[in-house]
Amino acid sequence: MVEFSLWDIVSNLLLAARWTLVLSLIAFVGGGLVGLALLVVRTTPNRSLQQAVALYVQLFQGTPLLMQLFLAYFGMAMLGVETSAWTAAAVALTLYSSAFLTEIWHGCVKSIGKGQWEAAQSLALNFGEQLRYVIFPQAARIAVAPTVGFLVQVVKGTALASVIGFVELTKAGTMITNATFKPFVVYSCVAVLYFLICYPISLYARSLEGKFHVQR
Amino acid sequence: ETALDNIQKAKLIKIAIPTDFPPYGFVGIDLKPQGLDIDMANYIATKMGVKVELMPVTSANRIAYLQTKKADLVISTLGKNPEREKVIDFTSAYSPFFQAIYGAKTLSVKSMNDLAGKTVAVTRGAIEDQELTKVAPAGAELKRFEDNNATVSAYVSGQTQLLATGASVAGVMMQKNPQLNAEYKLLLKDSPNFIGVGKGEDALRTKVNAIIAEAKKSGDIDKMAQKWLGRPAGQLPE
Amino acid sequence: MSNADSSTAAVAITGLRKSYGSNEVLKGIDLQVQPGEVIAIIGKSGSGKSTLLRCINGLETFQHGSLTVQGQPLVYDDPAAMRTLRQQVGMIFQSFNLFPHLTVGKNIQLAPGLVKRLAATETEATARRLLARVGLAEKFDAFPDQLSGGQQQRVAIARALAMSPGILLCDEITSALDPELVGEVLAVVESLAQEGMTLLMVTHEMNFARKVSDRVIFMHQGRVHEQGAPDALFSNPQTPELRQFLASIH
Amino acid sequence: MSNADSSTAAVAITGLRKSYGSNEVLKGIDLQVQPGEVIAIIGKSGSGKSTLLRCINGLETFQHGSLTVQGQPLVYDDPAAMRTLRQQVGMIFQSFNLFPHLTVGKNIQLAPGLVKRLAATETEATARRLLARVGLAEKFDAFPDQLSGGQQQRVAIARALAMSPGILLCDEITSALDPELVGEVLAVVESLAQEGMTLLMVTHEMNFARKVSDRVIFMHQGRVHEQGAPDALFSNPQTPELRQFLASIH
Amino acid sequence: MAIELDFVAVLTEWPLLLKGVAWTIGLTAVSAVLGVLLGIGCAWVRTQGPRWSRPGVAAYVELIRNTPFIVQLFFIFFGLPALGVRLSPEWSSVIAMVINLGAYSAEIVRAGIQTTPAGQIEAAMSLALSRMQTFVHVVLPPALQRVWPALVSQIIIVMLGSAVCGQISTEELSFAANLIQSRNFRAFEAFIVATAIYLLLSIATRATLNWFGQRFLFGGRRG
Ligand SMILES: Nc1ncnc2c1ncn2[C@@H]1O[C@H](COP(=O)(O)OP(=O)(O)OP(=O)(O)O)[C@@H](O)[C@H]1O
Ligand SMILES: Nc1ncnc2c1ncn2[C@@H]1O[C@H](COP(=O)(O)OP(=O)(O)OP(=O)(O)O)[C@@H](O)[C@H]1O
Ligand SMILES: [Mg+2]
Ligand SMILES: [Mg+2]
Repeated sequence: MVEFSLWDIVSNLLLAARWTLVLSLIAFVGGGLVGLALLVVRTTPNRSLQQAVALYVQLFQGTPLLMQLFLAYFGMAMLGVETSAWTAAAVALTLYSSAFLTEIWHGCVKSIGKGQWEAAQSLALNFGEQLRYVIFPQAARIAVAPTVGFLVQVVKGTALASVIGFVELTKAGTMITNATFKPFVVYSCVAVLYFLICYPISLYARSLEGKFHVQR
Repeated sequence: ETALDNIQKAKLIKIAIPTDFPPYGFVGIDLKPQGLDIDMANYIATKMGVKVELMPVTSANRIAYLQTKKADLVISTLGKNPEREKVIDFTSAYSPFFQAIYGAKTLSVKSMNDLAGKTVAVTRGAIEDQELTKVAPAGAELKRFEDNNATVSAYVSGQTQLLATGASVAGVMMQKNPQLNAEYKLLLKDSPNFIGVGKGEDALRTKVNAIIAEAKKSGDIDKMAQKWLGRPAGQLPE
Repeated sequence: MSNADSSTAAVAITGLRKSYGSNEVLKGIDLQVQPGEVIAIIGKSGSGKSTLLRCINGLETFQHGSLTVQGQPLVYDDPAAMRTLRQQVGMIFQSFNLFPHLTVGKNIQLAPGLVKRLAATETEATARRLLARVGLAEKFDAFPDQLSGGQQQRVAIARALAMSPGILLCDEITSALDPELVGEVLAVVESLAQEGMTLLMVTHEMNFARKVSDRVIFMHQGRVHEQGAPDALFSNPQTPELRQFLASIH
Repeated sequence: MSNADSSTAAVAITGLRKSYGSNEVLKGIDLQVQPGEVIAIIGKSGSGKSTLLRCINGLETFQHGSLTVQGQPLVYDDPAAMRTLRQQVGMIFQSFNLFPHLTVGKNIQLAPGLVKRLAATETEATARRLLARVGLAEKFDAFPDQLSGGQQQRVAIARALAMSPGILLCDEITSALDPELVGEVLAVVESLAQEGMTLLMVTHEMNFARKVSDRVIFMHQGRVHEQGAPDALFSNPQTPELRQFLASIH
Repeated sequence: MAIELDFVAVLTEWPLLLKGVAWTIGLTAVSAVLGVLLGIGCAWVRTQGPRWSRPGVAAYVELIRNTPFIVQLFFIFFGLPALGVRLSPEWSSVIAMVINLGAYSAEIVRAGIQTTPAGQIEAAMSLALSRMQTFVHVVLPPALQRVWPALVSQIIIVMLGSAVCGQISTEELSFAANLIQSRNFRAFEAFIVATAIYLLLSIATRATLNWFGQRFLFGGRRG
């Protein structure tokens, strides 16, 4: 059997942390794009489309990410769609983050006064232009802080990708625990690494929040 | 199209292997899987003349990999039983394996009945879980964990009094944790390992069976057992 | 439905009825506005003044009657037609509604650039000219929140004018302003009236209405209750409702 | 520091100085208030009127001087002593500050129940009596946001009275009210004055001050600049500052 | 590839599922109550508690909010025994959930407290209420009312997060689903059923908590 030094543990975890970062990036970019599309749909005056998006949000916020990952990985294969772990993780994490991001951004859009919409309308801008030039730029300013804050949730969410075979930070931790029989040390290291990734993001989000409040 | 056709066309075979089950499958300092099952996977791929893609799985999800064709073969300390044969097919056995119950020397466990009132860590969905569920007395408390990592960790960290797992895993565990003073208590089941193939993939099964038969004859199977288990494979069922 | 002189009228409204749910807010409005006419709309709170203005540029949909603007009937379902309509009808709001993330200049340039697809140099020239006209030439690069309320409202007027609308709707554009700032905004509106802009304005400034408008419309409970030349209407109201309304104001 | 008649005075203030950072807001206040006296405090915005009141019931700490209330000096560091003090000094605020999550009745009952540990039946009886007294008997179960401003302010008065304070401080309690609601609140205060409550009130209602108060204090730049009986003070101001202040009001 | 879904095979195991649902609800209920109380306590410390204790609470909140729940759970269950603290899977799950929810609700409640108008506190003080009475009777109820929707969402997130507690053998809903699928290999059916139950649970939880807050926390009426 092999012996792990503390450095072996840490360096392996660091290597695995790369995947945590890559997964987070995928989730965030995918979730952002889909979330934006859903946001547009949700802002249109069409009732049934709005409700469809609300249902989507309800569905993916109302079920565990763990289950979503599992169903994306094995369930899609059941339906005959060949999925790699990467595809499944990307799909599940995208669905999950897009639901949350749409919700966050929708709140920001709603906080823009009705007067702004009406002013844009009465200047003959069409719906797309109203969103693009008047509403979204203003909503974006409020949205930056909570969006960055949500990034922390995404990073932590990737821990669950271990159930579909991803050797990211958490899974690496479990595997090393099994080889070393030192759970306390290993999970402490895992926790510290997550903290090192997430805390700066949290701080940044908070400082953005502060800046925004000063501006107003 | 059969799985075998696909393998030969792609020149690639996808094999599910364990990473939580020393010495059959575990990780080294480079986090690369190694062990008897990994060697077996590589051996089969070589004999078939194709490349191999190893997919780490857990006891709980390895069948799903086969069912959804994410893996062509499962070489993951897979024991055979009638329930499993309903959903997947098995080749002949390739390595010996027996599951047992382990616990501290100070704990008196002479028969299955002594399990009453004790906590046992076991991996959810593994052969030992099914076996234990059948034979354990009513008062025994089975704690079922997601994968073998968690099961062993639970026992080592003292969360349970007893551990039900493969003999080899337990051997490594006891060697690494002399302070636990653990010993072999009861045999659960002697269940050699088989290779799982998808239901109805007879071409592939025949092909793998041929490779195993060949390896038994040539002594390669015994060599692998010697390398990882410290003894020859012995008589294995077809 | 169309009507004899509605093709020459700037705005022609016939039998317009509008409800919010079961609450009928406009109960049959008939109104013809000639090009260059300046109309002041007065009336109690809740009488439907804002709703009427908002119907004219299509911010609200109505259920019955017809409304044509410069000869074109309103078609809500046709975004292109609505867009054409709104290019002809500018609107200024009580709460200014400037875009806070854009500079004053960009506020004014936005719509001409997007809707009329004019070049940036051209829209900038227009913006500077209009800002000068409302007395804010030096505020081109300021942001709205750096301006006083009166200045913001003047920017809003410039922004509406940048689309060169034939008709301008003003909804109580001075009531959110501190009293000392009202004058500067009214001065701009007065100059527009003198230049022949078709104006419909809801206002509580009776003196201003008297001085500037060609016709005063008194609305009461969703109807045009009384109308006429300002001097006649203010000095000799015909209905008890208008008398009471004027009394409550003075 | 204590002073000859501070033991009999309701409030005795000597040499009180208070700064926010480097900004000295109260620059040495001397003031004796006799039991039953009704004092009106007037002065320009920023002259320190609110700060003085807030010092008296310990909402602000001051740096120099002494302040005794019914013979007891203020000790900020002793929460128990502060609570005893505040039971004797009620305060009513410009913005009412009713507790929005409690009914009117519960607003009034809260402090007697918690602080004086009176039984619920007793506090309820008191609450109903006081509500009746401010003319709101039927509002016992209403929530604050269901009341008009004048009604809310009367509830605030009832809430303060429920602690049976010896002294009542009122800080511009009518200035957040619509003009037509001011009267009902002032009527309640007047009745309190007539019943012999010791009152210190900051007010901009000069007529009311003249009618109700025994003494008027004019504050200017953190000092008691002039004081005296209301008639004398208003009709014959001694200092140019007070003259100017009174002129700016009328 | 056509695999026939057989939900009957899963639903016949309903006693297991029922037990799982019961555990999930139980874990959530206990940790919601204790977690929110812990959060209120921490929010109190951070806004008006003794200064020396604030950094400790801040560290706790940040540590929990910036590490995954599953790692916290593993740490408590597998890691703490190395320090001689041995907790059953169920206790470990409850404690992990309470600690997790506590940190989040501390931030949420604090936000609510900080938007309390100064006048409310001054009014309470001038009525001779003590600091603690002011906090409990004047500051907290409206603050909770303001942040209740956020708090409810967080409780639901924690409930859904409890799905990973099955990995340390707590027999909650996802454990039940896993156990069923490891017996009959009907993985998809089991997970689809579990997912549907989770969805129903979150909808029901939100409705219940909204009603509860309205009825018992905010003076029995809409804000
Ligand atoms: N979006 C809406 N939904 C429902 N009812 C509305 C809406 N907007 C206005 N109303 C109602 O329509 C009626 C007329 O409102 P409108 O704003 O046109 O009055 P107004 O004459 O402009 O009053 P004010 O002088 O207060 O601005 C009012 O009774 C109002 O309550
Ligand atoms: N919390 C505070 N921090 C710093 N400065 C303050 C604070 N509160 C009041 N001040 C300053 O203290 C001075 C006196 O304020 P105070 O509120 O007592 O005046 P006032 O006479 O009550 O005025 P008003 O009639 O406007 O209520 C002002 O210059 C004010 O800016
Ligand atoms: Mg209006
Ligand atoms: Mg004041």
